[in-house]
Amino acid sequence: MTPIDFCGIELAHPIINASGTFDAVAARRAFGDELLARFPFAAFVSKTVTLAPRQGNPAPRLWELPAGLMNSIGLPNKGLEGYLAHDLPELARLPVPLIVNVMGFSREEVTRLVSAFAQRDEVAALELNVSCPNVETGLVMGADPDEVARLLSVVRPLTGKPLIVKLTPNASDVPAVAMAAEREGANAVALINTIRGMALHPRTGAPWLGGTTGGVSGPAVRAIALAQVRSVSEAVAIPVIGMGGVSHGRHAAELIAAGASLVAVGTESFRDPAAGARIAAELGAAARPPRLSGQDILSLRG
Amino acid sequence: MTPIDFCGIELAHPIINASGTFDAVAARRAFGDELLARFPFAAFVSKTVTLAPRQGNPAPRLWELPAGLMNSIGLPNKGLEGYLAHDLPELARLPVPLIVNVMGFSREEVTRLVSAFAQRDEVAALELNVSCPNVETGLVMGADPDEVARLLSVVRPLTGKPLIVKLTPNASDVPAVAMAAEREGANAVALINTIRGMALHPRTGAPWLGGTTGGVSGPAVRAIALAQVRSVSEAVAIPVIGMGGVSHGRHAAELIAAGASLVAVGTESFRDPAAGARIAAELGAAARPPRLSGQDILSLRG
Amino acid sequence: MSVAVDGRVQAPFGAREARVVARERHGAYTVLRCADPAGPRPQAGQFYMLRAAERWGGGADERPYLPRAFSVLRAPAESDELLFLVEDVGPGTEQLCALHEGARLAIVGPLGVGFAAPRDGRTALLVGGGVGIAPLALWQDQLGEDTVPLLGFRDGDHAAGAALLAEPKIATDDGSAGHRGLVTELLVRELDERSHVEVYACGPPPMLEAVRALCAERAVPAQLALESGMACGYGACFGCVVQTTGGYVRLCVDGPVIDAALLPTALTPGAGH
Amino acid sequence: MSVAVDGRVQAPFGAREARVVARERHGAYTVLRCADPAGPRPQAGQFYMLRAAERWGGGADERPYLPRAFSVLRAPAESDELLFLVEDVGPGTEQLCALHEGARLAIVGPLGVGFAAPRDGRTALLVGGGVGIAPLALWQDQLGEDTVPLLGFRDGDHAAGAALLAEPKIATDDGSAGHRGLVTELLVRELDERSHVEVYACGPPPMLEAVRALCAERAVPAQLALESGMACGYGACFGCVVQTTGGYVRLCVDGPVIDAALLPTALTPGAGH
Ligand SMILES: Cc1cc2nc3c(=O)[nH]c(=O)nc-3n(C[C@H](O)[C@H](O)[C@H](O)COP(=O)(O)OP(=O)(O)OC[C@H]3O[C@@H](n4cnc5c(N)ncnc54)[C@H](O)[C@@H]3O)c2cc1C
Ligand SMILES: Cc1cc2nc3c(=O)[nH]c(=O)nc-3n(C[C@H](O)[C@H](O)[C@H](O)COP(=O)(O)OP(=O)(O)OC[C@H]3O[C@@H](n4cnc5c(N)ncnc54)[C@H](O)[C@@H]3O)c2cc1C
Ligand SMILES: Cc1cc2nc3c(=O)[nH]c(=O)nc-3n(C[C@H](O)[C@H](O)[C@H](O)COP(=O)(O)O)c2cc1C
Ligand SMILES: Cc1cc2nc3c(=O)[nH]c(=O)nc-3n(C[C@H](O)[C@H](O)[C@H](O)COP(=O)(O)O)c2cc1C
Ligand code: FES
Ligand code: FES
Repeated sequence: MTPIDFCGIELAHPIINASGTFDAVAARRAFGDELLARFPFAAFVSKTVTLAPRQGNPAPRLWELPAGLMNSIGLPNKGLEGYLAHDLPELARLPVPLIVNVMGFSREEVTRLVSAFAQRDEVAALELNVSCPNVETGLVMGADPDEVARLLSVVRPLTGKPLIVKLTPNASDVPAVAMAAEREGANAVALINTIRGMALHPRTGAPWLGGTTGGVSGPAVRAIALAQVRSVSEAVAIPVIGMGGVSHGRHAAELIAAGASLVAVGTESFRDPAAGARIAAELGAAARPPRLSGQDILSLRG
Repeated sequence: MTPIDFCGIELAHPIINASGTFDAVAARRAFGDELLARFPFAAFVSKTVTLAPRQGNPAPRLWELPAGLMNSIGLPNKGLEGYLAHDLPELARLPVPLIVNVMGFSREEVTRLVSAFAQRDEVAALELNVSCPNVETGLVMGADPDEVARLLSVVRPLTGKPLIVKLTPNASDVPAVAMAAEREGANAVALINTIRGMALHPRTGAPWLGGTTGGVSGPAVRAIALAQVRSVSEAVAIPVIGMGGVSHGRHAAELIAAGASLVAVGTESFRDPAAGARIAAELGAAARPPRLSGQDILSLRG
Repeated sequence: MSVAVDGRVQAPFGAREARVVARERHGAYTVLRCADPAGPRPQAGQFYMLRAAERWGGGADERPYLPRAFSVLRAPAESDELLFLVEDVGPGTEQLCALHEGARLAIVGPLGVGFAAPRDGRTALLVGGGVGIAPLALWQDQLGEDTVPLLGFRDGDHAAGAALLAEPKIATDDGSAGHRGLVTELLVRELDERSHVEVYACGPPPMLEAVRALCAERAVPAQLALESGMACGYGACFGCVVQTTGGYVRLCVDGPVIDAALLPTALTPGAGH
Repeated sequence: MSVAVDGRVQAPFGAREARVVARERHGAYTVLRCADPAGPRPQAGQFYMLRAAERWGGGADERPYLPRAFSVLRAPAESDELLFLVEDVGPGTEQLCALHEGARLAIVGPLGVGFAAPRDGRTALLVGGGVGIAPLALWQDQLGEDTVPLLGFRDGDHAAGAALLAEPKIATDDGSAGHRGLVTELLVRELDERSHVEVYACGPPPMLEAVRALCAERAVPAQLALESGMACGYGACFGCVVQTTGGYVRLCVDGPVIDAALLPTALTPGAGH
């Protein structure tokens, strides 16, 4: 595939990982140098980093769904200091550009997180997670255009690096949130994050997940993701990173046809660590569905 | 199972059909009197009736998903006059109470629809569809608490019959919409309706569905439905009709454990017309998960 | 066997179990021979919704999920057997074609309205394309008297299906069997020779549209067995609509056999073939 | 065979194909003998993520979807074979137990950290409960010298699995084989008799917790092979965490074998057994 330009970053192909679904450091321990030699993604997006370290939610954190997965991981991470000290140096050695995904529980926290990475040459771009359904504020902030606009107006001036806003699907009007982000200077938007769900213990009837509710991902959400990517792509001019249930190059081609510039692979990597490379190859091979014609797009409006 | 009381209506068991997923008149033609002898639901909910007749969306109207279905039927129906003249007399002969689901494109339309059924003895209750994702206003109205409150304040005085508000899942804050409905006198809420989705033609890449986007249903949405039923049940005191991906009595038991009083079966009836009866039997047999304890519920709050 | 006013054989209510008693390959096609002790004998042109009773799913794109519609190929009067002709075109038919003897199916049917007898003693011309020959085989069995089957196939491998009907005239795109060309060319010949005929056709939309246009042009009565994507098969979902002169009708309850005179076109969108 | 610093055998990157060359029943258990030409020889206690390469899914509640974790039961040094011991407890294991010879699997592994050699020449006591005997069989093969297997089972049908280890002492809940009672009762006896031992245990959480408490009380070193629900098996999802004195660790990369001294409890929530 010919290299592509994403916000000034050159990528070998349009397939990247979805934040929180691939830990390159742990994978290196499991698979050794072969991971680097055959790195499956054109860019690496790290798991959400928060200001303070987080243990994450109590176990159990996983529940399998029909053609999908529900998780309540709860954003465990070493916190900003731990990330800078331990993870960043290792991730900087990856053969692909690094995108750091951050989340703050207040605009002040996000400000400190963005500032900390603003001058880091190891970091190609920042992704703002305003959408994690496992954390109260994520849900609220990402569902409200004004909240997102206020956040960006504060952090946009702090860095020249591309800012990607990761949107939540648990909102009445996702395109409105995307437009607010674009208006306030976001360079791209990414969607969909997981959809809020729940499971009960088969025997006790109490909530199964330690976090009570969880986020649904995988093929079960693919059609929902495609609809949201489509409507957001029509609402904004900035690039869109599409994700949600991609398990084959065909699905990536569909998201691209719906307006996505890049496609992220998440849950499918759990079935095959090298899924990203396979999907990129399938995408290259696929006769891609043409981008939707003007007429099709008009038929969507009003 | 011992009969249950739903808003003053006595039902043989808690399983009813989801609106638009069972046509008792057509089923009678296909299965004859055996349908009436073995009627699978404790109450019959008719497909959404609109003021004017509707052809519905162009074909294709269906797309199969992983463990699910996406439809863009577009509410075809004979319109109020046609329903009163042709369908109501036939449905009145069913062996179970009749719930009529109506949808208007303006408060005036809803007013006329509700008034038309207000005095009809054949009708046990009315369900207001403010949530059909295939029709613009449905989406908008059901996603906004104030819209729903205004609607109810207008139609509540028109009838003494139980009013059920069918909520849309495509909203940032579904419990807020449910609370608005309760405040303005709704007797019950029903959820979830289908989730907005989309599919592309495998060869052309153009939207597959004649309606461009569609609504996702079936097991793929089960966990999402359970979470919404749970959060709505905690927000309101009125009965909740839970639905979404129920294909076994176990799933009905889970919705009841999450706070539902009745459970509606939709897409599963397409796999087996008698699914409702099987699910009711399984539910009766099932050792139901106990209702969640106060502690579990507290653990959800804040 | 109960026949409802509109001439359809009604189905027992609910999905019931049927067992695969034999699986036969006919070139590109698979014939599933099933035992359906609890069901009535269907009318030619009616169909059943089928799915494997166990592990229906897990194929390409994590499908199938819904049951699939199949015309009855054959329903021997003196037995409880139903034969279905299946072409592997996707995850559902792939799984059905892979079923072994003894496998359990969940079936609903017979569904829909079948073929009506030829008007005023006309000769029945049975025009089939590909897997569309299925309902014509049963119709030939039920009509008994002289019928003229005209069957079109892609190639020789598919033409193997022609053996399922008696005394067929065959056309193949590649000429590997019978006339090289379209089955509609065989139909033109017949219509040139015979006048007092009624056409019964089933096959891919383009073929059916050609048949419709031809019969309209020559004022020959025709009954077309159409296809459209179906979820339920008994009128519950409103998903299978086709456009008629009287507006949309649900193919599963008002069809699948429709009088050609009522169809502006036989090109049904999304039928999948 | 490449061994990484922390003593784990690393896995080839990506899911690869392995074929089922034989399926054997041992009472309630199924042993899948697979050919894995592309993989290294694993260490006892390591595990693999397995799924059927075709039609993984379509079972109860439309599952399975994710791969499933399985310890290696046996990995003959001179061959490319991997043996897995599978107990049917749900849709995934049900499908795996039904696989026929020649079926293709998609596998990732070996994963995680296996057992470490006994400290200063201690005798290895292998304490297994139910399907938890699997990693102990390979450990017995690899240790070679004297080991003492103590195996507990529900009943005689499950006790058939005991034959997979050499010279085991057996306990069954219903007394249908060996000692009537818990395997931990056999462990108490051994600990009363021997002092210079190290315990290697795998089994249901309550058994592991009893073993942990017992060894803590007697200051006997113990390595426990734990279970928890896993989605990925290589550290990607953070779903498989268990609580240690040092906080949560991902069992798939920091385990599944964990030194008992690091565990406040071996009762892992949602392990499923
Ligand atoms: C009344 C009737 C009678 C029939 N009789 C027969 C018969 O006798 N023999 C026979 O072999 N077939 C028959 N068919 C056709 C048969 O039902 C289809 O071939 C079958 O449903 C295909 O299912 P599949 O899973 O194998 O392939 P699918 O991929 O599900 O369907 C094949 C076509 O459907 C479309 N499609 C692709 N993906 C999807 C999706 N996700 N959701 C919806 N549509 C999709 C595409 O156009 C594709 O070409 C009949 C159909 C009808 C309506
Ligand atoms: C490191 C490791 C090694 C293992 N080694 C072996 C081995 O050698 N042999 C062996 O037989 N097993 C082994 N297991 C256990 C095996 O992985 C499980 O039995 C298997 O995953 C069960 O899958 P299933 O689909 O059959 O049943 P499931 O129903 O998926 O799982 C069974 C349990 O999971 C829970 N559960 C039920 N529904 C769900 C759901 N929807 N989502 C999530 N959890 C659910 C319940 O507690 C249920 O009892 C091992 C597990 C681990 C972690
Ligand atoms: C186990 C798991 C952990 C996740 N963690 C994060 C996270 O830390 N930050 C984030 O922005 N998204 C997170 N996500 C969401 C994914 O990035 C992605 O948006 C979602 O899974 C949809 O893609 P998929 O269907 O391909 O998995 C997580 C998803 C899963 C399944
Ligand atoms: C084909 C189809 C048609 C539907 N039509 C209607 C409708 O007319 N009115 C309505 O309120 N809901 C309609 N629904 C939504 C269902 O009532 C139900 O809310 C949804 O399908 C979720 O339940 P399920 O997963 O059991 O199908 C329809 C759903 C399907 C699949
Ligand atoms: S297939 Fe459902 S109405 Fe025809
Ligand atoms: S199973 Fe995914 S991190 Fe352990």
